[in-house]
Amino acid sequence: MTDSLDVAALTAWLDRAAAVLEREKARLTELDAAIGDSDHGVNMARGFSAVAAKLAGAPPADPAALFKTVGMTLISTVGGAAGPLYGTLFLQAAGKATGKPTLDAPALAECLKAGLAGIVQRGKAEPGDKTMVDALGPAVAALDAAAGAPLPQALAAAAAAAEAGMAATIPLVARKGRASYLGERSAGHQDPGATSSFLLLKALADTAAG
Amino acid sequence: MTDSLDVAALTAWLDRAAAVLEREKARLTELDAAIGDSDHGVNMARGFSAVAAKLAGAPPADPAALFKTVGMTLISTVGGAAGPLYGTLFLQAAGKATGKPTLDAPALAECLKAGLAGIVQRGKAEPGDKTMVDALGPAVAALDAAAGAPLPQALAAAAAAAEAGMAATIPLVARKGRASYLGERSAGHQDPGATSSFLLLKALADTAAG
Amino acid sequence: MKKLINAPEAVVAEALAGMAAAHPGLIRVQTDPAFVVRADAPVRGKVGLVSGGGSGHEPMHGGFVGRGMLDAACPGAVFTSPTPDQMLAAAKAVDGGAGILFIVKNYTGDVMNFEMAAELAAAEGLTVDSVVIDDDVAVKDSLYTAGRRGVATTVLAEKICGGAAEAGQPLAAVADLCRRVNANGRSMGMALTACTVPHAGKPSFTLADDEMEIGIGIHGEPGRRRVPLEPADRVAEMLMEPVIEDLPFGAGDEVLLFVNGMGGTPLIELYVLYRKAHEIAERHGLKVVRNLVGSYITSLEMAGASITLLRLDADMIRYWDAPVLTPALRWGA
Amino acid sequence: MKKLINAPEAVVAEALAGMAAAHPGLIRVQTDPAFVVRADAPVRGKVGLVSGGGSGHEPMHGGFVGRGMLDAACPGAVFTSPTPDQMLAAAKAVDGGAGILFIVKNYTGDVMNFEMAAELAAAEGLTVDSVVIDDDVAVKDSLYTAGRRGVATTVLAEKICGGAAEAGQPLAAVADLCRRVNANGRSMGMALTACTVPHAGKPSFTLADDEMEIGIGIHGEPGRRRVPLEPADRVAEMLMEPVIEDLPFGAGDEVLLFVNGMGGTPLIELYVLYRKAHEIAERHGLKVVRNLVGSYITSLEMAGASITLLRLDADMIRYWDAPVLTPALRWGA
Ligand SMILES: Nc1ncnc2c1ncn2[C@@H]1O[C@H](COP(=O)(O)OP(=O)(O)O)[C@@H](O)[C@H]1O
Ligand SMILES: Nc1ncnc2c1ncn2[C@@H]1O[C@H](COP(=O)(O)OP(=O)(O)O)[C@@H](O)[C@H]1O
Ligand SMILES: [Mg+2]
Ligand SMILES: [Mg+2]
Ligand SMILES: [Mg+2]
Ligand SMILES: [Mg+2]
Repeated sequence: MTDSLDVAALTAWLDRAAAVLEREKARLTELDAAIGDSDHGVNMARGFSAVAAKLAGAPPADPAALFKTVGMTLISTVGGAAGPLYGTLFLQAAGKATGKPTLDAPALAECLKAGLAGIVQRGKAEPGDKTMVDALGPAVAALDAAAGAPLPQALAAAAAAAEAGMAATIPLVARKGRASYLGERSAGHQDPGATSSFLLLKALADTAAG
Repeated sequence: MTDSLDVAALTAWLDRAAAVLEREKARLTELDAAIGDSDHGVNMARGFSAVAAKLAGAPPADPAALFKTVGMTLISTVGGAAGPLYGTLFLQAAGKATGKPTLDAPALAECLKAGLAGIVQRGKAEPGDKTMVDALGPAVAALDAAAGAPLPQALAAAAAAAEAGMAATIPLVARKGRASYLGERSAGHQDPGATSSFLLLKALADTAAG
Repeated sequence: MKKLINAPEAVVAEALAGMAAAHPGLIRVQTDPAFVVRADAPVRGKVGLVSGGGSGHEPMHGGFVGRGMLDAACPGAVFTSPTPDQMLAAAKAVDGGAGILFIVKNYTGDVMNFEMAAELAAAEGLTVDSVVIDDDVAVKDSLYTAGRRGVATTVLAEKICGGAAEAGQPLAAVADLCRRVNANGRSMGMALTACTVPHAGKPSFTLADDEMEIGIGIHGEPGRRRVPLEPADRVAEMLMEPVIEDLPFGAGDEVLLFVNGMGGTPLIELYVLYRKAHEIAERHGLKVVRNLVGSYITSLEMAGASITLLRLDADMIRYWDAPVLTPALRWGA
Repeated sequence: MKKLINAPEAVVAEALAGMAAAHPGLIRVQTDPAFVVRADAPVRGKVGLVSGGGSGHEPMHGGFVGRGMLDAACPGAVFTSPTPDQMLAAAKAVDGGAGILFIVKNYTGDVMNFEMAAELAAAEGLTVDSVVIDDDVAVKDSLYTAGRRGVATTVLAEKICGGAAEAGQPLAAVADLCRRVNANGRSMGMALTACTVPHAGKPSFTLADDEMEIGIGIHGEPGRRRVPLEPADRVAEMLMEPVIEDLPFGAGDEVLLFVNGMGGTPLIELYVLYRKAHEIAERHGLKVVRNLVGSYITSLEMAGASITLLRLDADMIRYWDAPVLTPALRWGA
């Protein structure tokens, strides 16, 4: 149990995320089949396995370099909506991580907040549009609120908020992304991107929990 | 019960045949689906309904004219293998009927024999090749043998022989027509053309029986 | 049965009407008897090329009518040979005084109907020659059977002979070229699914999810054998092997490689198949100097493909490359 | 899942390899990052046309690369937008000094990836303009949503803008023409069956034997509503009505009517549909002066069709008619 994450810990997070997304590939794809185009699981698994390989091949010097590598790798391997959005999240996070050898809860909160802002700027989604923003927004708020608590606890709170946000997408009618084409028929289904956002935050919390 | 068939009786036969083929369309098509291309029922029904319409529209003067009309109509409306073959049967029959106002059993036997010869010349099928020849051949032989008997009895014998010949096609391996492409896999199925030949002869026998 | 049609009995006529509406500059569609004829027929002094067969193989043959290919095509009912009166009417409509060539796929029905048409045409004073295409190696050839089926080499024969006829070649030369194409073309097909003849209303056969049918023809008929589903590369081997083993291919030969879709197979799969087929051809020392990838001779909505190899000579290459302007094949014009 | 493929993860690369093997004279296929580029790129002084999108829509876009149409196409994974590095590399490869036009179908992923690529390209000193195609009337347009999808009008835009670029039109004019095509093109699609994304392994949705889906896009997504199966003529009405009702068609307009197959629908059905669509267009006083019938923008092996109407102006007609030499569209060359 640590109070801040260094490059090794962040790498462990992303390795874990890659494993989780590989395991959850079929479920994410099924969620995307219902209201999208059946590729979210495959896209995310492909992107994060590329991230894990990239980090293993050339370990970055600090969190900022790591986030930049992650962002660039996601952008060039995921494609679809998720690629630029998650890529932007990590690139924006890299900006906030610059100069920091490790990231504590407030620093991670700042990174995540900047990442979310980047996603919103790119994708123009508002809360309640049934997107990953509905998982990430509550997670950022929770992490902010818990930034004074020990890191594992703060990240657990963020993951729990993401999970609640993810579940809350079920009744929503989508207004952004592919699901919006379905109009009212999109209600009753959980958003795949909100789900992958939760999985990423859960992997982060689990990593911090050791 | 008559001893010979005039134009009216022959027209009644073909009307009956059209009705029978319409009724048996699906079954003939199913037989053809198994070892051919699923069109024999439709082709025969289309052709004989055209024949019935043609005969109704312009009643022929004598059996030869009737057979010629039937043959020409079948050739131009049936298509596939059955069109030229049945068409040839009736055209050849027309030749033998020339000058005869009515056809008794020996005359019908001669017509049918000539028709069969025409089919064999066109299609080059031998007995046992799993074609209509396997129903028509025995029918011709039976009619020949029974030509001394009263007409209904002679035609019933021909129909019975056709039925037996039709059933006997089941175990055969096809050597002519589409079914031959299946090789050994054609065995175990009744030939659709032999079946339609039986139906035509049965309709003839039923017509003569009154 | 799920099809974009109105009624089984109307499909062929309505599709022809659609073709007529879509391609008024290239073709005309005649009814009673039905045939598709190039808009400028008859072309004086040119051999008239006539083909035809059952419908359900679109774009073949109607889609190949036009400058540089067929002069006329006779459509039958679905999977049913057209009738002699259609062929006779088509022959008369395209007779430019240099004779008529019937290109006939080897099926009992097609052969007999075209034979009758040729007899009728001869009786009316037309000069007609016929070439029967029988390129399907899935069917064992024999004197005692109906022989090999005519399948995808037909498309190549129609294009190549169309080029020759357009170039003013006489009937004997066009017919000879057609026989050469047939003698040098070999095909083999397979299906992932059966198709449904509209009138029949249900599939001609059924395949389990893990099965495929090898050696199918183009009439929804079952093939030579049913085998477990295999990856595309293995399918390419299963189709190429019997084609190459059969006469007359040899190392160093220049060939046209034709990967054809059966109607329900998307282009992405045909290119996956083409990749391996091309590799196999080269492995055998064949030089793939021309190719065709697409759904040109189909079996309604059947999912599946066929592979054709045609050994080329200089004439075939010249007339393959010649301009063609039809609804389905078009280049150089 | 029955497909002629080897493995879900290999489909796109193998299909591209097949295309490269089949069309060496027309295109080259680059890998890492992947894009299809015309064989003679870059063409000096010509606007470079780049498009791209998820795979599974073949022949779009790779099949439209070549003289008179696209300079390059970037293929993503199946139904997944390609990535900015592909687009940037493609833009550089086709930069002839006259600027680059990105033709982008309106999907969140495509738009964002092309946006990023445009930013990267601008940073490297390239002149890039982008046009987003959003012609699908099945989706209600709104400021608050992702907006209409880009579907079959894309094919027409690529052909017409390709003609204009080939004719030496400057970037501003080609981009303006592209926006005009988009503003005047409207589409609507339907499905008889769903398709199966290779990785997913099962159909995206299921339809009963007596159901069809109206208002589908091209990504195997469910449509706006599920309705009982109807005859083709009624389907034509259901697709044409919303297209014609939407701006900007009016009696007397000259239009291009495009009946497109979704990948698993055979040509005979497309012509049955075309027949009625043409009739409906004429009933509304539209003059169908150009048309296209075939499977050009597909959704894997989905059975179904879309109908597109494009109101034409003189430029559009000129550049539609201009020669094109690509794997999938070819005329006049
Ligand atoms: N405009 C947007 N803003 C934020 N997130 C979005 C937006 N559009 C889509 N998403 C997210 O992306 C997810 C879909 O990702 P993915 O399936 O990989 O891409 P695509 O929709 O291009 O196939 C959605 O579930 C949603 O959470
Ligand atoms: N060469 C032949 N000689 C005699 N009968 C034949 C021959 N070829 C086929 N047939 C008959 O034709 C029948 C098939 O007719 P049909 O289905 O209408 O034509 P097609 O085979 O062209 O689809 C077969 O069942 C068989 O009885
Ligand atoms: Mg998706
Ligand atoms: Mg049949
Ligand atoms: Mg038939
Ligand atoms: Mg996608």
